[in-house]
Amino acid sequence: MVTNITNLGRSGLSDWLIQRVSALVLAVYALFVVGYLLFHPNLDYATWSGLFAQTWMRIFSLLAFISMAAHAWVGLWTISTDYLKHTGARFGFQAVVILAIFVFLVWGVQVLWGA
Amino acid sequence: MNSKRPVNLDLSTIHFPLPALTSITHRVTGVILFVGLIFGFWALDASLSSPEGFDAVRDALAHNVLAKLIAWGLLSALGFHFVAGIKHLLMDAGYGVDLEGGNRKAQITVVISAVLVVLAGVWVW
Amino acid sequence: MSTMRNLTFDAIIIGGGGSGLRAALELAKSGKKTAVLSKVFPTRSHTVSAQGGITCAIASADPNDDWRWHMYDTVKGSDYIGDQDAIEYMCNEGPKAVFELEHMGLPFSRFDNGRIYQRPFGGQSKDFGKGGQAARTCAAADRTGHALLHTLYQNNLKNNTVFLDEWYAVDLVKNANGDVVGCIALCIETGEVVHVKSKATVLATGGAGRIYASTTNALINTGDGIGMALRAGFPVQDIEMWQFHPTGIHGAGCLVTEGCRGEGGYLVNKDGERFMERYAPNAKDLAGRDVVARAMVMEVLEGRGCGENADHVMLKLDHLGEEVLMKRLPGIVELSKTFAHVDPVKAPIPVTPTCHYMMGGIPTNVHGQALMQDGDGNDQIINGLFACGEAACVSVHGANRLGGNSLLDLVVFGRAAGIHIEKSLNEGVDYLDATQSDVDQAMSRMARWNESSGGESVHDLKTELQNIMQNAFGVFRQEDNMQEGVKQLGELRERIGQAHLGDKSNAFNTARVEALELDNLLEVAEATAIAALERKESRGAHSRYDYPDRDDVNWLKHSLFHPGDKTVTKREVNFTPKTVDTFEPKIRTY
Amino acid sequence: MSNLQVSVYRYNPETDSAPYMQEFQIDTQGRDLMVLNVLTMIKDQDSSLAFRRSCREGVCGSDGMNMNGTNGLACITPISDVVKDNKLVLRPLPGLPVMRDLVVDMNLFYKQYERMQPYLQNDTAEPAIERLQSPEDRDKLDGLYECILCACCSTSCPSFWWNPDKFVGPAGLLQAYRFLADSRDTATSSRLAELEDPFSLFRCRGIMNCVSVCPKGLNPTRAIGKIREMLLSNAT
Repeated sequence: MVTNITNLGRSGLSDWLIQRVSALVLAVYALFVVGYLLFHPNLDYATWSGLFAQTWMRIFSLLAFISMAAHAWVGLWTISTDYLKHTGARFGFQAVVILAIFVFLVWGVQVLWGA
Repeated sequence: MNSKRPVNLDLSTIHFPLPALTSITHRVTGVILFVGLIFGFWALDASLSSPEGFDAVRDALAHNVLAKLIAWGLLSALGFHFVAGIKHLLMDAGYGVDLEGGNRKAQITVVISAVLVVLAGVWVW
Repeated sequence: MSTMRNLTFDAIIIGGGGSGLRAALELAKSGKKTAVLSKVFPTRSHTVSAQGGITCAIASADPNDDWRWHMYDTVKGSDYIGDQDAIEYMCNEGPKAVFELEHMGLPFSRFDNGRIYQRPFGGQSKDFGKGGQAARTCAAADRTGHALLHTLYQNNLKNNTVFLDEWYAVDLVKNANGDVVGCIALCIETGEVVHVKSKATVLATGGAGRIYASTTNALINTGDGIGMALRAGFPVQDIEMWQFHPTGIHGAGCLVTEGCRGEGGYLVNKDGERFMERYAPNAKDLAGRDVVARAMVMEVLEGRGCGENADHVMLKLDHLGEEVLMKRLPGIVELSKTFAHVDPVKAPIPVTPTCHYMMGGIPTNVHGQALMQDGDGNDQIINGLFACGEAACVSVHGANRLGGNSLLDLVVFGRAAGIHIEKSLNEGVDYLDATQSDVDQAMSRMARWNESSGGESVHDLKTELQNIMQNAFGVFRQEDNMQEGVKQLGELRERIGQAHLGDKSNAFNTARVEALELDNLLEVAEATAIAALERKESRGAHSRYDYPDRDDVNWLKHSLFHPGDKTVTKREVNFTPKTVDTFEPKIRTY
Repeated sequence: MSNLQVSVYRYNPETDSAPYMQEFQIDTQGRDLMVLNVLTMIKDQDSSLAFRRSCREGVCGSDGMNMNGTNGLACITPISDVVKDNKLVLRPLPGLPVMRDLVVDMNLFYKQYERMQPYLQNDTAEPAIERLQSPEDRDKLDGLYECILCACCSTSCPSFWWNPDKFVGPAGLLQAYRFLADSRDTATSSRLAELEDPFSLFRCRGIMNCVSVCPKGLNPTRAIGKIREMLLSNAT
């Protein structure tokens, strides 16, 4: 057993599962958004903001943002432990990633419920 | 005696089969998408903030070459990451986990994502 | 070399193959300070190449099977110079040793009832030869040696055996009383030479098939233990007895298991005739290996060989069907495709008798204690020295080994040596320390190579040696050829004594190891040659045109080659098993 | 022309500060030799070349090396399989420290193997004869027990390159599954517990380099998937 304290789920198995579940959410969300844009070639502001005014879309989006956060963290954490052998560099990289994810999340919530 | 032993790990001398190349590309596109989130959130934020913001995003995507390139790049990365991700899920489910299946899945991944990259380009332009 | 480091163990086992690992396992379990010293990582030892199986009366294929029937076959197979007390011990203890291996995890193939799969092998019978062909060889597909060696290594890991991997034993160290008290060893990785001190030194160094140009043996099979023993002045027994396996892949020499014929394959000549029916009407292709090998050579000599040069025969397997081949002989299919460019599912494999196994070796008793003869011809135990496996001559194989008996030999006598060493260590055995001059003596050979400044290359001399052996000491032998061979080997000894080691670096210097191996090849080759010349009869694997018959009056004996004066004496064969009646010599037919 | 251009990775720790490539010309006389034969011919020219070899028939796993970019066993790789433009490039197995020339230090590789407790564990009393096992249960070990520890797979695996101390690697994991799959082994839960962390098993990214180089045609990726299934069904 290799111990590690910086991974998300505290076990490889839960990280693995989180990565898969979040991937599915992101896949569905991406398909939906891309599909929506394709089917509305002449999209205007009212339709677009109307979509995001609906509660289900907000919840769906939030779910996608949270999935993004988890998915990105597991992925980038793995990358950091693969390539960054210097402890300080790895820790720094991980800190930047966490900060970025935090910013994205707050930003996302603000976009959805702000204004 | 030289105590620091060398390691043979000059990647340019090592042959990587197609599945290995799709795997590293999956990783690279993941990083690109993460960085690209800045643009994604910016576009979403701006487009929902006001009709003017919406138009600004729309105009940028319609006329600004840089914005078009970024959009195309991100859509391409998304396309590849999506297809390769499905390949991963199929392998997790035990489909095609042998030499032949692995190669075929990698080939299919490359072909489908190439098509998606072209389609994304058509869409953006 | 005054600053030479000492390593001290209760027991040092030289060789990490089947017998060495089995002995080590016994000692590791006992908590004695023991180490396995091996010139290759243990799972690279030649045991890994054993294919067909381990012969043992575990009564799986036939619930009425009896170890005494196995004993009868083995005595007959040995052409009656196998020691009957040792054969009795092996066949009787065998089932215990095989079940132990299964309990350790060896992945044997299985019958439908869940018991270990057994296949027919050459020379096997029921009811003392009267009940027809037996199926007594326990198998893990055709990778039994691999499965066995890995299982033993794994269980040594489990029991925390100390391993000196990629260390090379150079020579034995004897004290003033002539007891063996350790060895000189070279760490291949660093080039460091150390004096390994131990109360028991076990030679489990395997065979020396590389004295021949064409052999099924691994490149590492250079008879290092035999060489060390001979240089230390100890005798070797029945060293003229070399088994030629009937089915080596023509050209490449890779082994094709007897299990192929056990599963129903057979040999054909250029006319497609199943010629073994003429030579061994009852057992046919499953006669003793010496019998089959000779028959093959006869076919070729009489012009019925296959191929452009009419120099080999064919092993037909295609009639067995793809399913059986892939299930029972998957490794053979692989090897044949790689080395013969033949898919045995579709076409027969070109095969030729190929040097395979050294029946002779360091004479030991059933406890693995090495023996020599005193002036009156009585056995004398060499204190501190043990041997097991192919390096030893217990002797259970006599003049011809039966297929599947080598793996049994390894585990039974590796285990026996371990048990005996543990017992004698418990009794507080201790020998006089070696002096500096004793150590220097053991270092002299290595020093000679290190100081060499010119001379012939190791590679050329080795090739020459192998060709001499191949030409003069093959399946058939005769006086004048052998005399010439002995003479050439004598000259070769002079030249090897002057040969040159070009690379004198320390780190992983394989050239130095190959040079040291060449000395051992020479020792084994010369002992073989002189003993073969001396044995004026045909028995088992030793087949002479000039003495075509077995001579029980003069040669129902072991030969003993003494390195000091290069003479051969005789040693009595044991005919007194403890629990069964003696098997009297009979005419040997299959 | 049957002159083969061979380029060999050379490094002697006593004399070289860094590795370099040395060129040799080998007359193959038009034969499709095995790479090991070529190496032996080079050693006849230059006895200082170091490489491991033993069985010369693909069962002992000594001579794993990188040939024109791909790992394999020199003794069962015909030059026709790897040579491109009449050139053969021989390098040591990637990712492990080089002792000398083509010889790598395999200790990390063996350590990961040992960590998998590669021996049968059974806490029930041993019967007087063998433990019974149905042919169907025995069949589950096919494709697992044949591993020869040549390290071709693990040293072709990027995940092992980056974390050889933490990621068990394909060879070790194949062995882990060999015992998990054995109906006679009773240590399933402790074996699985050893593998649950984010590195030991889960660092496998399904790249399948291991499968593409295994000289015995084994499939560590599939074994890893099976272990993951066992972990998953154990934990959910």
